Amino acid sequence: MNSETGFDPELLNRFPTSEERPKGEVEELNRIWAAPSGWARLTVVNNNYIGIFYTGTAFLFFLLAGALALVMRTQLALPLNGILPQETYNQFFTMHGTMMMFLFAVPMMEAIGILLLPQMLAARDLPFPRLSAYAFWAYFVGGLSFFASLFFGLAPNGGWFMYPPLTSITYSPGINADFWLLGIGFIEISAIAGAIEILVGVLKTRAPGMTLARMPIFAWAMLVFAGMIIIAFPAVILGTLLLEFERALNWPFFDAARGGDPLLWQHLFWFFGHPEVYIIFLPAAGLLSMMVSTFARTELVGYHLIVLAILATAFISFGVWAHHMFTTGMPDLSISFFSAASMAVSVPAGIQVFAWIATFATGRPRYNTPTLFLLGALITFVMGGLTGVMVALVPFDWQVHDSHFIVAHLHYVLIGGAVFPMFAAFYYWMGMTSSRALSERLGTWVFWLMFAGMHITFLPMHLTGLMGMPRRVYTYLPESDWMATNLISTIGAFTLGAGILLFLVDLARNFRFTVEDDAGNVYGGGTLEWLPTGLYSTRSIPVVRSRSPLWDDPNICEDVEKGRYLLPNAPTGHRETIITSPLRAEPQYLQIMPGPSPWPLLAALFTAGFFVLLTIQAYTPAVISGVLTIPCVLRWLWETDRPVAVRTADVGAGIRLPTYVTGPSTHGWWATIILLIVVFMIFLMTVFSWFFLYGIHPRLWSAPDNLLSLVPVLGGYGAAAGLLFLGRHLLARTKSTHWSPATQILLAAIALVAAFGIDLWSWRESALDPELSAQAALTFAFLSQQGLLVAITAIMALYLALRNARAMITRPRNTTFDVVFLFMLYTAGQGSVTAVLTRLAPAGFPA
Amino acid sequence: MPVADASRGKRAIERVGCASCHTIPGIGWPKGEAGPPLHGMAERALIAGRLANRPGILARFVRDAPALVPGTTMPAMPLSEEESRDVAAFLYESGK
Amino acid sequence: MNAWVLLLGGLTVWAIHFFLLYSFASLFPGQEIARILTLAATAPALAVDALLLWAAAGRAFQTDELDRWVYDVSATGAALSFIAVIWQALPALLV
Amino acid sequence: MLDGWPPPILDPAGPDAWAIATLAWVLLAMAALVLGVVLAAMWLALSGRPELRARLGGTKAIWIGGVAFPVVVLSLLLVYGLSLTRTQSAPLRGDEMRARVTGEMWWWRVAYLDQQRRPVLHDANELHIPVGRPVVLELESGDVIHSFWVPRLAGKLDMIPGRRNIIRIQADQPGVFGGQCAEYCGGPHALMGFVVVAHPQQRFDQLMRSRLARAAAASATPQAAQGARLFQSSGCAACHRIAGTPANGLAGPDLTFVGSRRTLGAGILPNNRGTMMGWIANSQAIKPENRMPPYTLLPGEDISALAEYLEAQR
Repeated sequence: MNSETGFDPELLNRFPTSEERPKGEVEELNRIWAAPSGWARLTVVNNNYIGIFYTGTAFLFFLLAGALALVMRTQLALPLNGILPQETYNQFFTMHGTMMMFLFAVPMMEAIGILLLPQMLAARDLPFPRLSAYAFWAYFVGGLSFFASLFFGLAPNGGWFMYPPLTSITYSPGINADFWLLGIGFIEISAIAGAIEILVGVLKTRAPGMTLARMPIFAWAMLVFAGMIIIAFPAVILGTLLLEFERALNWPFFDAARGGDPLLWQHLFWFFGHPEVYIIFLPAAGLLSMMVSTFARTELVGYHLIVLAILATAFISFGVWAHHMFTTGMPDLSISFFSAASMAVSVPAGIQVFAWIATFATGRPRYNTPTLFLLGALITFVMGGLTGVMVALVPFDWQVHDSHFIVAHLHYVLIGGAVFPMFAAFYYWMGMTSSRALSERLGTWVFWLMFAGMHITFLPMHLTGLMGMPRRVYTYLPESDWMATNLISTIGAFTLGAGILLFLVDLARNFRFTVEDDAGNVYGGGTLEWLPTGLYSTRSIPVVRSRSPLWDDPNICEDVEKGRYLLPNAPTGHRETIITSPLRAEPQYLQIMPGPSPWPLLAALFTAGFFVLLTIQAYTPAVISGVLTIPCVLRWLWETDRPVAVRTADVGAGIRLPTYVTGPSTHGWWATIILLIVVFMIFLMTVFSWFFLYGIHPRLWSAPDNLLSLVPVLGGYGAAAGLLFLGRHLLARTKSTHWSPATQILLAAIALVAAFGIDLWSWRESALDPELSAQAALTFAFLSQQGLLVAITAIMALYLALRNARAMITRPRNTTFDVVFLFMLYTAGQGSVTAVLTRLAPAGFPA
Repeated sequence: MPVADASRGKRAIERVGCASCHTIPGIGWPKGEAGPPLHGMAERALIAGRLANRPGILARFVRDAPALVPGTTMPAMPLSEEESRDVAAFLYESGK
Repeated sequence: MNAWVLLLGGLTVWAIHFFLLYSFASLFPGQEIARILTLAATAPALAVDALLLWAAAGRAFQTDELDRWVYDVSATGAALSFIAVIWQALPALLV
Repeated sequence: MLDGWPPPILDPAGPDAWAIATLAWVLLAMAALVLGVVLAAMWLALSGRPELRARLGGTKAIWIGGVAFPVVVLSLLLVYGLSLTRTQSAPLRGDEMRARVTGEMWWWRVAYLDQQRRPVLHDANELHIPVGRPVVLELESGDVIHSFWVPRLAGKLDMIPGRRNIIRIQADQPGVFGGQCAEYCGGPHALMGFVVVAHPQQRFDQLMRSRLARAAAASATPQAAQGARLFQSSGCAACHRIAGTPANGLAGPDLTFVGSRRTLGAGILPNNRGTMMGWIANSQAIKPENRMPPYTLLPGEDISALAEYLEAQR
């Protein structure tokens, strides 16, 4: 067997060990991993708590958004019905779509990931538990205040994709649209925080021996899911930023009269928006794969095909965004490329469907509630996929685009591809977090009501669309013949609602939250989440030798519980888990994990406060709240990245792992790189916007008059980079002086601030006015991003200096130092590209 | 003579757009505010303040108001005799 | 070859090819040159996919479980990419 | 049979809509076929005979069912779809009738263009076209994004500020074809309808001749002189234009031919004296948020006179 890190894989053959473990280890683990009680429970960070809070909140938003749908269906039951006035209806459908996509679907998948992944990978927790807590609380507070806007008539009413110019200040003067933009703003932050957590978690905290080829499919799905968030969300982050700039500062990104273009928003939105559908579907498909295997009582057939299908879906989904724009009059050749890609993306879906069918054919399928839900999901999703193929053909889409046919299609895909799998998962994994399983008898009813309701609602809706009923209409005229199908749809919607109500009854009767004595492996799954667990997850971390360890090794549960595998105790006396290598999961080091803390909670509250206060235009409190976030985050980080007294620890069978590691193998390094990819994607999207708008109105662009300022700006950024390398060099070299490496970092920060200051000043002096042209507006959008990066690096430099002064910077290398180094180096790079691009690109093209 | 049919009356009301001036019970949209609302038609003593509220008169009134009440702002509506009886039937039924 | 390159190689070819095509169609809207460039970009993309397929198929006799698996995924990815690249180029001939 | 069968998309009245309707039937058949295959495979996998299950239970089945089968079906569809895309956007011949339709919140501005593409007649919410002749529409927007869609004649195309999109429609039979804005445009988006009326060529030419004459002549409706005065004095003329009169406002629909329109309020109300009066008196109660203010203070006789005057504009 090959090795990836130099770790000898033979060492793992020492497990399971045979000698008795000393007494008191379990008590010690319980003490270390104990969750605070009473009000302090709010400061908990363990994934089994945060995961369930998160799942519960996402489900709450599902119920709320579903309730809105029922009211809307009542309004549409009859022509000229007067249940909802026009304005309220417009708010309802906007909120329904926005909440289902942003507050339910993506967070729900992240929540299930946070809940299940550490158990599936047999890690003690995800690598950044406090980040999970922060992501959850920001989402919880932000989501609830977003929903509350409905009660004040301030809810957004521009549709969930918020096309400008309808959402510009001219046509949406109220703060309703700002609620959407800022509300979505921190949900994006929360989603990205979660994605970083999941990416690093799946790549770095798998149980030893769990190579990429042995990972549970759900982990694969979540890995790709998180990767897609990293690539896709920046587009919508930039979109919301630009639209908010346009609304607040009158910078014309989307105003055709001043060189902007409404279609730019559509490109940015759908570059996020279409992958979003797969971001929701892939984790659900991962859950389905896991369950299919259990219910067929056999290994998944075509595991490598499914993995490839997941990867292919992720790639191709980035080539289909413009199929939402077939009717915008884009050139035929362009839209045909998107049509072809939309065809291609259905092949991986076909692979997964047939892999599930093949698995059923191989095994001995059993019928129970989760099986019903997953078969229902399969049928429904296939139907949605088929209408998806239909609308992928451009001429057909010209007819049905924005009609109720699309409403039917997207609900088939999302309910079949996410909601039914989610309910299957609820029934299947309930035993992990509840001391009682859900009722099979009620579950069957829940399924049939939901399944029948879903199809009664949405099957006739295809016809409604073919009859010419557009979407997003609050009423229709009696002479339109749309009444019969609409009435049927409404009856179906209430049937579906009844099914969900019955599920709530089941939940109330049987769900009893627990982290210790849960109902367990009710359906007989073969993956690691069904190992016996306590507060600390598994007693010891098993060596993984196949894809279904519990099926292949009947003793594994007992061996794990008796501590015969890795890390049966807490050698450093802190919370800890094993960090492994990304390909072959070879043990690399012991990560010391932070415990409960109020600071992520406070940081989340202040972050949410910042956005909400900004929305209601309480600017001073907003700024205060925003500034208060910073010390909270720094305080939460302060306790991390500290070497412990024990340099290396025995993790069992005489294998010793270091407790402090620096450089590219660390989880901190990975997280920083991923964060920088997010920042870079936002930048890249801005560059795209730049060339896109230039291509639309080249005549409106002019060569800037501040070419000479390029010299000091580039000089400053160059100096910063030089100082950074010098600082790193000094850190490795000098032994005594506390200040010299930190001084270089501080100087580098000053150079960054100076370079940015000169850049900004030269633009303010120039003739370009950001209110008058899209070119200038985009230039200032570039500068705003750079300004934010420079401000963050300044704070980072001060933080580093402070830690250095307290002698917390280890030598020859240090993780905090590495993180700051990477971030600052990137900032210098992006600043240089910004300076060159904004000055030279328009001049390089013929006007 | 066929019996007046309230449901046909409703369709006629929707077709000619009575609700663009009157809020009519049973008609969700529009809820016009140019003329008086037509709630409680069955209990009213008078039509337009001066005609006896009887089905035949109401039917004639909705069809050609200026002929019965010279100077009224309500115009003649494009309804057949049969339709006007249906409309009257609907107004009595829905406005109970 | 690096495992990640193998795992993602075919799909990356598709992605590069797609974004090239999109750029050509955007830079030269409605012009014949966009079609020609599209076809010109398709040939090397198909060649790389074929190369990947060949490389992966040739090493199917790996003894290491993970390596063998990576080559399996790689070959499938290259095959899928091959079909998708052909589809991607069809508009240049048909539209 | 269900009201409204066949649905407009499957009941085409022009060549482009025909082609798409045919495609739609092919696609529906494809969807039924594939769904049938998947359901059959599922049924076999769950409760088929053991030897059949064994055949379904390997990677080979995935390659056949999940890769080869979709690739064949999708390749055929893609070639069909792409070829159709090309025919639907065939270059213009140059002799088509031309008109410009501009989406406004929440109505449609219509201008008939001559061969030099200059506007010669203005109207709103209704377009008259000759049967059997292609009509090229220049689609523009006056404010936000709208989408022009008359399902029985062609697919839809968006109207985007700062851009001009070109769509070709054609009716092969006389008739009235309804349409509606298909891109959510805020407020009463639901109430933004449109009517295309197709006439035989001869009648169409007649109509255009009489309209051109009407547009050139001064208004000749003495019996409605009171209405004409009110139209100026009440402020109607600030937003509405009536050719041949001093009324020259451009913010609202052109009312030169309003009396002959089939609908009021952009395709939502029948056009008669009663609805005209109701609309003038308080259109906000009918179509909330529309840009016309309510005239609740105007006495009934005045509204009546205005309605009479407007009825005569045809």
